[in-house]
Amino acid sequence: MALTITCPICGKRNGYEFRYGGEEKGPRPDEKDLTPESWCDYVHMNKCVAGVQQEWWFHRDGCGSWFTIFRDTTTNLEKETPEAKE
Amino acid sequence: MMNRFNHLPTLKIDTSDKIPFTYKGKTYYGTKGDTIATALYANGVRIYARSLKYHRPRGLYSMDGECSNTMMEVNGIPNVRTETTFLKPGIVVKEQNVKGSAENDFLGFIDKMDWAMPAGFYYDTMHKPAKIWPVAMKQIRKAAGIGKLSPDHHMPGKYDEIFPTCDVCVIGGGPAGMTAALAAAQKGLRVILMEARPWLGGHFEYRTSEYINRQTHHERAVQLAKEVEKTDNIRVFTHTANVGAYNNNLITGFQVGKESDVFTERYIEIRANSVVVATGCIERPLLFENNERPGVMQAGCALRLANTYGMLPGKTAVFSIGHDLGLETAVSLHDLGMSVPVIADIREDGQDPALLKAVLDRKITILKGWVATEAHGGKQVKKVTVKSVDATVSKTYDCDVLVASAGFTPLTGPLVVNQAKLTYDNHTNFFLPTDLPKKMHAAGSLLGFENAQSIEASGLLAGLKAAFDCENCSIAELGEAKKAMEDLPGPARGTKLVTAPVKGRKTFICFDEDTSIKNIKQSIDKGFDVPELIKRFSGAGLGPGQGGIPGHNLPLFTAKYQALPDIKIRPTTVRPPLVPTFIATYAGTNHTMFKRTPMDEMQRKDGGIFRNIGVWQRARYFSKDFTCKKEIENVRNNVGMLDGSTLGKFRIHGPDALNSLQRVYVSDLSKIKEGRVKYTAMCNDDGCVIDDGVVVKLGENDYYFSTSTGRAGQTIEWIRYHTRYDNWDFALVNLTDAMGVINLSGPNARKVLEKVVDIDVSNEGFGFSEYKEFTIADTIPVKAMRLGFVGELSYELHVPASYMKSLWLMLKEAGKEFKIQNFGVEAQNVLRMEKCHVILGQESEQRTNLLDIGMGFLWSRKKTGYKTVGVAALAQAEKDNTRLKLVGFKMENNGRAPKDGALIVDDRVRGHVCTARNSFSLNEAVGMALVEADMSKIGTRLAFYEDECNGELIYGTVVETPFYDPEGKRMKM
Amino acid sequence: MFSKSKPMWGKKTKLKSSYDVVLIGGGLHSLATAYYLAKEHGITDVAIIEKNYIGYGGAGRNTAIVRANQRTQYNVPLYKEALDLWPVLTKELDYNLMFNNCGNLNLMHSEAAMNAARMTIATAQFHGVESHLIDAKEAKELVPALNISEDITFPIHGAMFHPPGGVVRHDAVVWGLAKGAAKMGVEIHQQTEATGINTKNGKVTAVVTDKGVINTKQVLISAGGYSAALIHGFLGIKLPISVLTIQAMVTQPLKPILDHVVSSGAYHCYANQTLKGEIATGAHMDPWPNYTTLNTAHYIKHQAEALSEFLPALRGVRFMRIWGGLADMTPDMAPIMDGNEQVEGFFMDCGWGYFGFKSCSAVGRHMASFMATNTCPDILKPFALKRYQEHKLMGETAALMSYTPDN
Amino acid sequence: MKDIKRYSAVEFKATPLKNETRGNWDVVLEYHGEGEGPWLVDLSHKTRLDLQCADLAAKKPFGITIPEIPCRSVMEKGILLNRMNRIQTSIYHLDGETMDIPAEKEYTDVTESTIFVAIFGNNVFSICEKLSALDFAGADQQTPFLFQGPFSHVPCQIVTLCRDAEKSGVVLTCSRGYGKHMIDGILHAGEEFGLTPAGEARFTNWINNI
Repeated sequence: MALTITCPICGKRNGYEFRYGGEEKGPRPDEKDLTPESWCDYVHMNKCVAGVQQEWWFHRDGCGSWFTIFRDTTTNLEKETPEAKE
Repeated sequence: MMNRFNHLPTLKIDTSDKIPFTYKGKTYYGTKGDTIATALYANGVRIYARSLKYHRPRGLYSMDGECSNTMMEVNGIPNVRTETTFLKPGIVVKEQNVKGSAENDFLGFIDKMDWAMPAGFYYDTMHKPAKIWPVAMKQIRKAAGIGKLSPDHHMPGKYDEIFPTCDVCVIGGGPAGMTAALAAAQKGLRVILMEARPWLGGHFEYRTSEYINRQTHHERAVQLAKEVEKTDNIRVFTHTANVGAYNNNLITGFQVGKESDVFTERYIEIRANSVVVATGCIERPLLFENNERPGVMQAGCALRLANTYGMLPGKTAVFSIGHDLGLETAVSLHDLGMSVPVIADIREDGQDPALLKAVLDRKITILKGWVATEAHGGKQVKKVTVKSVDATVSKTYDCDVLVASAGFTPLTGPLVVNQAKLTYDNHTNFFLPTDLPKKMHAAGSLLGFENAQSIEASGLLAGLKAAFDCENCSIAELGEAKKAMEDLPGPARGTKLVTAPVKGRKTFICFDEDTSIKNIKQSIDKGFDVPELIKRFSGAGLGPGQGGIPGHNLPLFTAKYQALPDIKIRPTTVRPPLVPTFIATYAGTNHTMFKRTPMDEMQRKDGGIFRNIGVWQRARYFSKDFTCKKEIENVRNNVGMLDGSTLGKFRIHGPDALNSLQRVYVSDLSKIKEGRVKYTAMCNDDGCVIDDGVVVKLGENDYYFSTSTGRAGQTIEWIRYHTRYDNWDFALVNLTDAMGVINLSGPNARKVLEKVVDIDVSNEGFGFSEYKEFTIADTIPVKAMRLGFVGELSYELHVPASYMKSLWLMLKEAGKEFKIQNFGVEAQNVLRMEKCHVILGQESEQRTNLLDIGMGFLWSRKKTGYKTVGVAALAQAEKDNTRLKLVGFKMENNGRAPKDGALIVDDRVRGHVCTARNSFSLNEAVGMALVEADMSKIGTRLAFYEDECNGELIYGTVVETPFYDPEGKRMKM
Repeated sequence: MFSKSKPMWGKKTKLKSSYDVVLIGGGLHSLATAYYLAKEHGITDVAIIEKNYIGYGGAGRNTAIVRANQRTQYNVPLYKEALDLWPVLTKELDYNLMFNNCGNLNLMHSEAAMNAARMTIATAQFHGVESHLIDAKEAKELVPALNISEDITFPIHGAMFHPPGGVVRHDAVVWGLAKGAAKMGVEIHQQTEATGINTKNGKVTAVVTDKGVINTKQVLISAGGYSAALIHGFLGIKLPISVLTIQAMVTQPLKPILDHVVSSGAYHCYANQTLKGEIATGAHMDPWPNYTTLNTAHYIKHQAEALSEFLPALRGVRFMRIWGGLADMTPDMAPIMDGNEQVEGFFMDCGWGYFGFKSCSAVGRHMASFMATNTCPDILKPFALKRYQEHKLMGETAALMSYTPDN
Repeated sequence: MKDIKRYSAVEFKATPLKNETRGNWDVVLEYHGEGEGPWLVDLSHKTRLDLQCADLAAKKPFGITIPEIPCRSVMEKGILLNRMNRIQTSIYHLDGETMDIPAEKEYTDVTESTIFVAIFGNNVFSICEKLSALDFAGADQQTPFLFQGPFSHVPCQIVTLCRDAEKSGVVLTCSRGYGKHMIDGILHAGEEFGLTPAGEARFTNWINNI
C-alpha cells in the first residue's frame, strides 16, 4: 500500500484505487491569451515539491470523483492542511 | 539415529511417529514435529552445506533462519531453510554449493585462498587483458549462486491469499504479543495476532526455568496461549512470518499451511488501525576465529534442540556467552546429560544470582570476563581456545559443541521498514527504535526487557495504546499501565563486546557472504566508511540471511574500528521481505480478469482467434493464415459481420451536457442535427489526438456518443477532469458493456438487414451518416448508424448486450444466402487502411497532433469560449512546417508492401510506416506513413529501410488518398 | 596484485571558496561529467557536491541494465556511444566494471507490439546497433525458462533481441569514475548539501552549501530524482518532470538459469541474473510523485504474479530484498539537457526517468564538452527544455498520453 | 418473435431444476444440489437504474427517500437504493413485480451494463476477504451499505445487506464484460467454503428473511 487516499465520498482507501491527476494549478487559463510559455507552464510544468503539495486525485475504482488532497511527497502521508507538520 | 527425549513438557515432537525421507540418496527417518534440519541433526548430520565464496563447511547455528548455513535443496526447490521447514514424508533433501558432498567438498581448498580475495578484489582483477573477462565471468557465474533450479521446474502446491482488516494487529506471539492481543481484545476490538513459529509462546515456550511461583516459563506460555485461543475476537495466524510493514499500517506476511489447510502457503495482507510489534530478539553472534564452524551454535539453538526437539546437541559443550540465557542453557543442558566443562562469560558481573548459584552448584567452571577466541577442528569443532577479554591469559578445552552468543539483537524489522529510526542505546547496547510511526507500538524483549513480568507489562501497555488509537481506551487506563511498568525492572544491561581479541582473518561478520572482519577493515580503509557502503563493497548482509547475522555487529564494529567517540552509525537499511518468501506465495491466487463481449462464445464457436486487446478479449482473425484474405474479400464482395462491442458507449445528459462535450471534442457539437451522426475527435492539451468517435443527439442536452475501445475506460474520468473547475451540472453514464455492437458491412449488408428489420433501410430511408432507433420484432431495441469505416455500405447496430446473441443468430441466418461471414479486427484493419481511415495509436503516436494526421477538418475554429482541450496547442503548432505528416503511399513497380514499422530514410530517419499491406482489393501494395512535412507532397519518392534489409531499400511514392473507392460511393450506396 | 588499501577517491579535503566548475549531485552523470572535464578538457578545479554519499541515489538503486535499442534517432546514437564506452572505461579507469554483454530480450505479446518493435529494430539497425526480431521459439531457445504457451495472461509472440546490451556492475561504475576523477584532481565532497545558487545579472556567481559558499561561474545540476526540486528551489525554473519511486528486487542466489536480460512491457516486468546469481527484477512504478523511495506491498506481489506467468520456474525461488529509487519522468520519456539558456553558467542534466544509468558515460562526456566550450554539442541539441513549449515531444514512447505520469 | 432470448453473462455449470421464462429471460429458480450454502445467485435479469442529477434531494424514486450520505443504502419495497456520490444513485430491483422505469431523463436503465449476483450464507466474508481488501465487517457501517471498490481486481458496487452469521450476504455488480472471469474468481475463492450456484428462489427466500 504505502499510500492511502481519503476520498471525500468513500473515505480512506487503498491508494491504488485512485489515479493521480497532477499538481493543483488552478482553473484552465483562457485560451485567447495563451502564449507558448504560459501554455507550457500550465500544461507541463511542475514544482516537484519535496514536502506538502495540493494535488488532484480521481477515485477510479470507486465513486468516480475528482478531488484534491494535501500530501507530503516525502512520506506519502496525507495532511489536512498545506502547513500541517508531523 | 540418536535417542530422543520423550518426557519433556516442552517437546514438539512425537517420537512414536517416524517419518522417512531421502538424503544423499539414502532413506533416513525423522520424527513427527521435526524440521528437516533437526531430523538431519538427529541422524548425525553436522555439515549441511558449503559457504558461498570459500566453501567452508557450515552447520546448524540458529533455529530461526538468520543465515544460509542450513539451506538445502528439497524436492527440487533450492535454498530451503531446513531449520524452519517441517519434515514431510518422502521428501528428497540435497546439499547445495558443493563439488562432491558437504562433508568432502573438492572446492574446500578455496578457504585457503582468502589472501587473494580482499574486499572488492574483483573490481581490481580479471579485466587485464580485456579478453580474459568474458572467460572469467563464466567461471564466476558458475561458482556463484547457491541453489540450483531447473528452468522447467514446476512449483508444487496451492497458493492462496487473503486481505483481512482488523483494529489491532500484533506481530509476534510471545508473552508480550499475547498480552497485548488480550488487552486489545478485552476492549472489544478485532485483533489479529501473527506468529512466525508454528506455535505461540515465543521465548517462554521452550524454557523450563522458573517464571514465577514455581510456574515455569513454558507453563506460563501455555496458559497465555490458551487464553488467546479462547478469545473470539483474536484471530491467530501461527507459522506466519511477517514480511512487510507499510505506511498506514498495512502489514504483510505469509502463512505456511498445516496438513488440514487447503493451501501450501498463503499471502496475508492486513489492514490494521493500530499495530503492536512484539517480535523479540535474536542472538548477536560472537566474533572470533572460525566462529561459524559446525558445532558452534547459539544458546537458543542448543536449548531448543534439547527442549523442543528432544536431542542433545552433542556430548561436551563449551559456552562463550554474554547473557543469562546462556547460563540458563548451560544449566539445562547439563541437567539433561551434557558435559559442560566451562562457561566463558563476557560479563565481569551482573549475572542473575540464582543462575550463578545453579552453575556453581553443578560444579561448572565459570570464567567471568572471558571469551572464545578460536574454534579448532577441520570440519567440526574439536577444541576451543578461550581467553580473558584483555587477551592476556588463555586456556583450551576439548568439546564437540561451542555455544557462542555475544548478546541479543532486537528484531526491529517491522518498525524500521515502516520508517522508525534506530538509535544506539548505551545501556542495552541495542539499536532501539525511536520516532515510531503513528499508531505503531513496540513491546517486549525487543525493548531490552529480560524480566518476565516486565515483558508482559510492556505488552499490556502496548495493547492498551493500540486500543487508545482505536478510541477504545481511556487515558487513565494508559496511565495505570504505565505506572505498573515503572514498578518493574527496566531493560537489562547488554554486553558491549563487539569482537573477541583476534586479527579477524577467519572471523566472520557475515556468514552468507564469507565476509570477515578483516574485509571490513579493508573496506573502511578504502573510503567505504559507513555500513551502507561497506555492505555494498564487501557484501556483508547481502546474502539470504538479510542481515540477521551482521545486522548489529557491522555498525558496532565500524564505529569501533574508526574509533568514533560515540555510536552515531546506524545499521544498514532493512528491506522487505523481512523473511525471504517464495514468488509462488507472493503471487497467491492469480486472477486473470479480461472482458468478454456478448458475442464471445459465438465467435469462438465460429473459429475466431482471440487476442487480448486492452481490457478486452477480441476475435482478431477468422483465418488461420492471418492474412485474412477471405474475410477481406467477403466484406468487399458480399457482407461481413464484425463484433464492435468493445467500443466505448456513453450517455451524457443534464443542463451542461453540451458544454462538457464542447470542452473535450474539437468539433462544434451545437450544430449537430437530430437523426444524424457526427464524427469527431478529442485531443489532449498538447493537441495530440487521443480519441475519435461519433456523437448522436438524443434530445436537448442529451447525447449518446462512442469512443475508441482503448479510451472507453478513461472517458468519464477525462471529461470530469477537464470540467473539474466549472461546477457544471451533467450526468455521464457508461453504457460500454450495456450495448453490444454489430458492424454489418459489405455490398449485401442492406439485403441482410432488410430481412430482419421492419423499417425502411433503403438509401433514401436510411442514408449515410444517419442515425435511427427502432425495434426488431417489437422486442430488440436498436440504435443504428450508417457509417463506413471499412469503406463499404455499413450499418452499426447497437443493441442491449443480453439480446446480442439472438440478434447475431438472426443476422447469420438471414445472411446465409448473401454469404455472410465473420470478420475480425485484423481484416477490419486492412479494410480501413485501404480507405485511409486512421486508427489512433497506429497512424498516430504520442506526439502526433490532429493536424498531422489530416484530421484538422474536425477542428471548429469558430467555436471559442469553451476552452476546448488541445486547441490552444493546435493553434500554436499550426504554422510549424517541421512536423511529421501522415501520407498514403504506393510501392514502385508494383513491389511488395514494406513491413509495418519500416523506416523512411535518406541520410537519416525521416519517418516510418504505420500500416502497409499488399492489398487484395487493389491488387497492389499500399500503406500509410508518418513522414517529415517536406516529404508529404504527392509524388515524393520514399525509400523504405526495413529491419534485416541489409541496406537494401525498397521504394514507394506518396499518392492521393484514399486508395480504395476515392469518391466514397460504396459506403454511400 | 593488490594495492594497500587507501581511500579510493582521495582523502577528505576542506571545501574551497571557489572552483571553476561545481557539479551538484554525486551520481553517475555528475561523476562522468567531472571525469571528462578533467580528462578531455583539462578542467580539474571541479567540486562535486553530494548531500549523502556518492552513488546514494539512482546510481546505486538501478538494476544495472544497459542497452541501445531506444525508439528515436535522437536517442539511439547517444545510447550506442554509452554502450561502446563500457569496455573503454574499464581500461581507462583500470577498474573492472564487469560489463556483461549478455543481450536483452524484450518480449512482445501481440502482433501490434511486434510491428512496433520492428520500427525500433529498424532504427537500431539503421544506426549500426545490433537488434533483431525473433519468434517465441527462438526466444525460448535463448531463455529456456520462458513460458511460451498460450494459456498465460499475455502470451509471448516473440521478442526484440538486442545482443550488445546487458548489465554493468553499477556500483563499480560509481567507484571507478570517482577514483578516476579524483586522481586527476576533482574534489568529491560527500555529506555536503547544496542549498542555493546565487546569480547576478542573469549569470551564475556562486553555489551555496551547508559547508559554505563556493564562488563559481559554472554549475551543473545533475542530481537524479532531486534535480527538478532543486532547480525550482534554487532558480525558480519549473520543469515538465514528475518524480516517481521505482522499485526493484532480487531473489536468493541461484546457479546460472537466466543468461539474458528479459523484459516485458505488458507484464511491466524485467528480470536478469546477476553475477552473484540473484534474479534481479523490477519495472513497475507507483504513478504518483514522491520522494520516499519506499517499496510497496502491491508492487512485490505484482512482480511475483508477473514472473509466475512468463518465467514460471522462478515460483520456486524466494524474494530476498526489495528497494526503491527515484525516476524523474518527463512527458516524452526523454531527458532534458540544457545550459546557458535560462541562466548563464547554469547547466542541467535531468529528466532521465529510469534511463540515467544506461546513458551516463556518453552524456557525461558531452555535458563536459558543453560546459568546457559553452557550445551545445549537436547530439544534445534535441534535448533542450524549449521543445515542450514548441510542441515537439521526443517520440520516445508511442503510447498516447493524457495527463499524469503513467498516462 | 418468440425465440428471441435474453442471455445473462453469468453462466453456471450446474443443472437447473426449476426455471421460468420472464420477459425474454430464462430465469433459473432452483439448481440441482444447491447444498447448505453459501450460495451464489445470478440476478442479472433484475432491473438496475442509474439516477443522476445535481439535486438528488428533490428526487424520490418509487417514493423512496434517497440516503443523504454517500455509500449509505436503503432497502424498501424490494428496491435497493445506493447513494453513490454527490449526484448519483444506483437503484436495484431485488424483489416483487417488474419495475416500471420512471420517464424522467435523469434515469438511465443500466441493467445491461453489469452482471448482478448475490453471495450469501455462512462464511461470505471469508470469501470476500480472499478477493477484496474492503472491510465488510467494519463496526462503523450499518447494513445495508455500499462499497464502490475493487473486488477480484475489478471495480464493483457491493452492497452488504446483512452481517448476521448464516444470514450474511452481499449483492454485487460489475461490468458485464467481466462476467465470466468474475464468476470464475468468486467460485474459486468460495470452493473451500462450499460456495454453490443457486437459483433465484433461494435469493428471494433470503431477502425476505433479512
